[in-house]
Amino acid sequence: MSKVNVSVTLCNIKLNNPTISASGILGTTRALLKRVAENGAGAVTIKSISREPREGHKNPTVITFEAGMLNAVGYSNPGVDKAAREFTNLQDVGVPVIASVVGTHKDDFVRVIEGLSVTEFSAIEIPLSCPHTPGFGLLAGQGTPQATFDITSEVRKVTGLPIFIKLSPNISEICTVAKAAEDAGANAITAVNSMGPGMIINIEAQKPILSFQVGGVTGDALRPIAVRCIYDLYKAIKIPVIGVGGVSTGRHAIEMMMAGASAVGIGTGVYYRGIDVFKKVCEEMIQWMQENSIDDINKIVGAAHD
Amino acid sequence: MSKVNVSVTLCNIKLNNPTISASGILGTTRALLKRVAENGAGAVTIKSISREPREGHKNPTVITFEAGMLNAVGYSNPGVDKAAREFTNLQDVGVPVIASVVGTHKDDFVRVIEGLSVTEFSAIEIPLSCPHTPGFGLLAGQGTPQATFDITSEVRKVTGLPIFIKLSPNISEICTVAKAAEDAGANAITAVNSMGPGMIINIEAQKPILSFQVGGVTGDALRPIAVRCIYDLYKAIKIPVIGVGGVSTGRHAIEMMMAGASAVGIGTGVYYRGIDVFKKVCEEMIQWMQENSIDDINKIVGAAHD
Amino acid sequence: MVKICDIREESPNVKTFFFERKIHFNPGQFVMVWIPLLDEKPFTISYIQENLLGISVLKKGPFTRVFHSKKAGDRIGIRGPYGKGFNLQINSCVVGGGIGMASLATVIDTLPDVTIIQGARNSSEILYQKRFRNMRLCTEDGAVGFKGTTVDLLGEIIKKQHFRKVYACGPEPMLYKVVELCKKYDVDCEVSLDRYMKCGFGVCGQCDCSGQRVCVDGPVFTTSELNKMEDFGKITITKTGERVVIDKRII
Amino acid sequence: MVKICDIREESPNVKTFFFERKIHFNPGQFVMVWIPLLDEKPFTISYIQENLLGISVLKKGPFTRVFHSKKAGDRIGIRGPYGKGFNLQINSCVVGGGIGMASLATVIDTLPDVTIIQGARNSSEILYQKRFRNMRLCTEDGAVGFKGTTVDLLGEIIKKQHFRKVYACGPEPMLYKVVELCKKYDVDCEVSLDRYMKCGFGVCGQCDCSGQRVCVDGPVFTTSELNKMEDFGKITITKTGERVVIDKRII
Ligand SMILES: Cc1cc2nc3c(=O)[nH]c(=O)nc-3n(C[C@H](O)[C@H](O)[C@H](O)COP(=O)(O)OP(=O)(O)OC[C@H]3O[C@@H](n4cnc5c(N)ncnc54)[C@H](O)[C@@H]3O)c2cc1C
Ligand SMILES: Cc1cc2nc3c(=O)[nH]c(=O)nc-3n(C[C@H](O)[C@H](O)[C@H](O)COP(=O)(O)OP(=O)(O)OC[C@H]3O[C@@H](n4cnc5c(N)ncnc54)[C@H](O)[C@@H]3O)c2cc1C
Ligand SMILES: Cc1cc2nc3c(=O)[nH]c(=O)nc-3n(C[C@H](O)[C@H](O)[C@H](O)COP(=O)(O)O)c2cc1C
Ligand SMILES: Cc1cc2nc3c(=O)[nH]c(=O)nc-3n(C[C@H](O)[C@H](O)[C@H](O)COP(=O)(O)O)c2cc1C
Ligand code: FES
Ligand code: FES
Repeated sequence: MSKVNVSVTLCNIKLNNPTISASGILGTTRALLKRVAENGAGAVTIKSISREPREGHKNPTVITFEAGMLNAVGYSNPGVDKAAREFTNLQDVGVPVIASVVGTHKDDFVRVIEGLSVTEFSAIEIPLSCPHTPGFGLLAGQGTPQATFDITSEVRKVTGLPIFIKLSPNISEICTVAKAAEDAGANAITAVNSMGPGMIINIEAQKPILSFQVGGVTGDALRPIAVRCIYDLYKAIKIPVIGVGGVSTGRHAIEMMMAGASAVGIGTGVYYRGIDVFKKVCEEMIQWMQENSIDDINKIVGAAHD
Repeated sequence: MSKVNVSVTLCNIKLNNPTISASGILGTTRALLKRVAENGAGAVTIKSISREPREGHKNPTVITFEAGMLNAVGYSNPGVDKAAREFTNLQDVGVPVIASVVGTHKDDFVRVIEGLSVTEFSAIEIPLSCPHTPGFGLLAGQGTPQATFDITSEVRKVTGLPIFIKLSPNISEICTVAKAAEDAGANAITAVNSMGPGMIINIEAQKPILSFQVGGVTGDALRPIAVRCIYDLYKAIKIPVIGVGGVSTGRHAIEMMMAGASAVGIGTGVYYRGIDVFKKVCEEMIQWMQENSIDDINKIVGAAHD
Repeated sequence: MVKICDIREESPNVKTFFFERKIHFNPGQFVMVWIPLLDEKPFTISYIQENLLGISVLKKGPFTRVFHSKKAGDRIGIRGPYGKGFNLQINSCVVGGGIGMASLATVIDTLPDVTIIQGARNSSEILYQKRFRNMRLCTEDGAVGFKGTTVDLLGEIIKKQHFRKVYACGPEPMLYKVVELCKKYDVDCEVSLDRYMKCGFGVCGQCDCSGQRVCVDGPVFTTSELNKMEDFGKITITKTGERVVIDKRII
Repeated sequence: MVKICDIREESPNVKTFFFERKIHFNPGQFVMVWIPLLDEKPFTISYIQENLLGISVLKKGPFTRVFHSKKAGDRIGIRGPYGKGFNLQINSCVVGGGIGMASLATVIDTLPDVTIIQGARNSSEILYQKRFRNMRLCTEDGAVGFKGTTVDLLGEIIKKQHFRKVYACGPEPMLYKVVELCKKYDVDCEVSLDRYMKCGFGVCGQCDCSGQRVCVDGPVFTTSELNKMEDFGKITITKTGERVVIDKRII
């Protein structure tokens, strides 16, 4: 078998392969980040951190259905001060670590970034797109072009690290929002966050299952929507796109990259295929590349465009 | 086993059971409508009819993926004049037949309604929500509250039949749009049309599979989103909601009705379970009702609300 | 997608494209063939050989013209198999008109003792001449074989030989006459119909023939099913969904 | 959802709720129990009888308080089973502290010759007294059985009897000491850990213990796994994700 290259460079960050663990997936402790890295992720993302500690929504917070998962975790996290203590010595993890920072007000983002030992991180991701946490993301109006521009600009002032703005697949004007982020100095767009929200009712209980009633839809159900968003973004903006949404196989990852993603986040895939989904996806990508005589993964980025 | 009632009355139309074949599914000829009725549908909907004949998009127009289906048929139909000839003697079908009418301009809807032998139909459904046909639905801006109000008002003037306005799950302000339809005299809301659009790329061809590149997502992937829309609509409007999106089992149908649907459309379910999906869904509903001592399906409508 | 690994010219207007793919295919079923950026259309599998499958394509319109321009190494998309195939019985007869022979080829491969009737417009259009040795041919001009239609020839043979089944594929007016003839002689018939297809799996309703979906309820229908299908032999449905009368002269 | 069909009072603070459900359950695994509009929490199956499964619940906080108020006929939601169970071997010993006995009950049912050590604060809190005849009990005050902790009692027994395995469930400081003791006597140990859980199937990261997900990589861990888990016996993670020190006094 011929040797193929799957390493990518994203905003000057070198990744051994294009898979990244998505925020909120196994990103709670340094030990877990390391485990994910050992299981083949090219980079890892921490669970989103807010200024104050948050318990999040009550259980049930994460459930599965035929076509994927529904979650409303509600940004449970220990708050920036304790998170800063957890996320030190990140070189131990073995791969680049991306911080994920959320806030209700513009200042919150800045405070969290200043509070984290940011020199440990390779980039900062800002989700402006959660569909199920009051005070944050879509429920706080952060998904508009103006709010995106404002928050990104504010964050830009306080960090030299690459900024990834994470967007929602719900917004029809996703390209406009992405452009606002680009104009404000974002270095990449992460597309997409979970979709919806959706609701699943237990018919015996006659009640929505999630304690927050509704939650974001992820997994297979999301993939065609994510691919379309990435395809559109690739045409609309110049900064790279990190594709996320329903990737659990090498074929899925290649599909996203052909749509225009420079790297690929994986979340629900951990449920579908286990913690070594990253390794499996990479192996499948490599095999496909060998069978199809493609020697460098970078060559397929955007290949589905004319 | 105790006897249970599954008949419902929707805008004064009596249905033997709450399942309705969704528009675009097997609604091309009277003979097929009849076959669907024989397979247990409580009512049937014809494929959407426009003023002029339309070839629609080229194939591939309908494909499947892990979590459902993607389609961009593009409203292929023989135009109102020929459709009027096809859809006569509809009492032959054996169950109520719902007309589906689309248009680019306000007048088109009126022209089509006047062109059809409307006395044959039990209701008129107006989809303002197709995500993949230029000139129609979302791609023509028909999904806004104002456009919805205008089109509904215009249609209201020319017909005494119940009007069902069919909405998109993409729009975050779905309740506002539904209220606009209600204010303009709509008798029910059909929620929802296909979502997205989404895209699926064949990685060997390095091209989107659908000839229109993108298409609406339906089936399992759509259900949680549809259920949430119905749940929200049930609270927001007074007119009944016809739930559509990802129903293929009795449990799914009951879930939608508990969210607030008075009847349930089925489309992709025909792919999952065959043309007798209507019969299967009804049998499963009846069995569940018996096991759970519910004697009348009407009692569960909205039951998931406090 | 599959790679075309071999191409055979069956006649001036028919080429067979071979490719590798594991499909559990029953004679009479079909696949949807996708040529990216062009279109997707239904075709039957006409050869099943170890690892190789073949599709025989008649050059007819825009799609099959591009198909004919494909070279070995080019790729096409295949999904399926779809539909219901023939219900095979020994001591039967196949009747193929033109490219309809493609659907019957795997029937012939499966039934050792089958009687084969093939009709073609002229001698150069006869398919699979080397592949099937004992074919009863007929051409319009009589240059090769019987002078007349397949129906005429079947009429001759059916008088003398009792078949368990007659399997037919070809222009619909021909199929209609074959079915009528078989009814007269009390022989069961199964025919494969052609309707414009979109989804191929029974949801869109495009391929309706009197309430039957040709893509999943067919494409093969039996005499007793056809008896209930008023449109059979008379009406087909175009891409827009318009009902149009089938030209009875094309047989 | 399942209907509670029977309730048994095991002790003043522990009730077992029985329900019908087919689950292929291995001792040591757990299910998530949902009480609508309230919360969802992990519990083990403590009885497996023909069609009936049982969950033994210690009244502790808000959730288990409401759980205890449930009556026969009420319904609860069950999903699972989740996690990795015990690796069962004959000639072994189980060590249960308090409600930890619930996880071990099905181990005992499965292993005919197992030695059973149960520790309870006082005699009224002893579980399954009628169910398991030959238990070696210990209470803090010595009112019943051995006076001292389960670890003390295990220390006595392990000197005399060689076990293939020791299975333990209870407060983590106890588990830690059991593991240390077993290491000293070179006996393999498997213990079931308790961490706050959300998803239960390995995606959210809430239940981390030194890079191991208690919900899928555990809840049962072996000595060699525990050797690599620095947090074991020392640190747990709260609902917000904060690392907190485990109170060593609760044993
Ligand atoms: C079940 C089935 C099996 C078939 N097997 C074969 C085969 O093995 N070999 C072969 O050469 N042909 C086969 N055909 C016919 C083949 O699909 C058409 O010849 C082909 O689509 C013509 O396309 P075109 O663009 O070249 O011609 P066009 O000029 O576009 O069409 C010519 C005629 O082909 C038919 N046709 C076109 N598009 C479709 C469509 N999407 N679905 C159904 N019919 C269509 C119509 O009758 C049309 O009038 C089969 C058809 C069906 C329904
Ligand atoms: C794998 C496993 C199996 C268990 N089996 C049983 C059992 O069979 N019987 C039984 O009585 N208890 C069992 N528990 C413990 C049980 O989950 C808690 O006692 C219960 O959740 C307490 O809830 P509460 O609201 O009543 O008390 P709270 O006051 O809310 O909590 C008391 C303590 O329970 C634990 N706890 C609370 N919520 C959770 C959660 N979501 N996930 C994990 N731990 C939590 C924490 O340690 C907390 O400090 C098990 C726990 C785990 C992890
Ligand atoms: C349980 C769970 C928790 C999540 N938490 C976060 C989060 O804290 N921050 C965030 O930006 N995205 C969060 N997400 C969204 C994911 O990062 C990702 O965008 C989404 O799941 C789509 O990818 P997938 O289909 O591969 O899961 C969460 C998703 C899940 C399933
Ligand atoms: C192949 C196909 C064609 C459709 N055509 C139409 C249409 O013509 N008019 C319309 O209002 N909806 C159309 N729809 C949408 C369906 O009516 C329905 O709203 C959607 O499929 C969601 O339901 P499902 O998940 O049960 O399929 C179509 C859907 C499919 C899959
Ligand atoms: S082609 Fe769609 S139903 Fe037959
Ligand atoms: S509870 Fe979510 S990973 Fe264990």
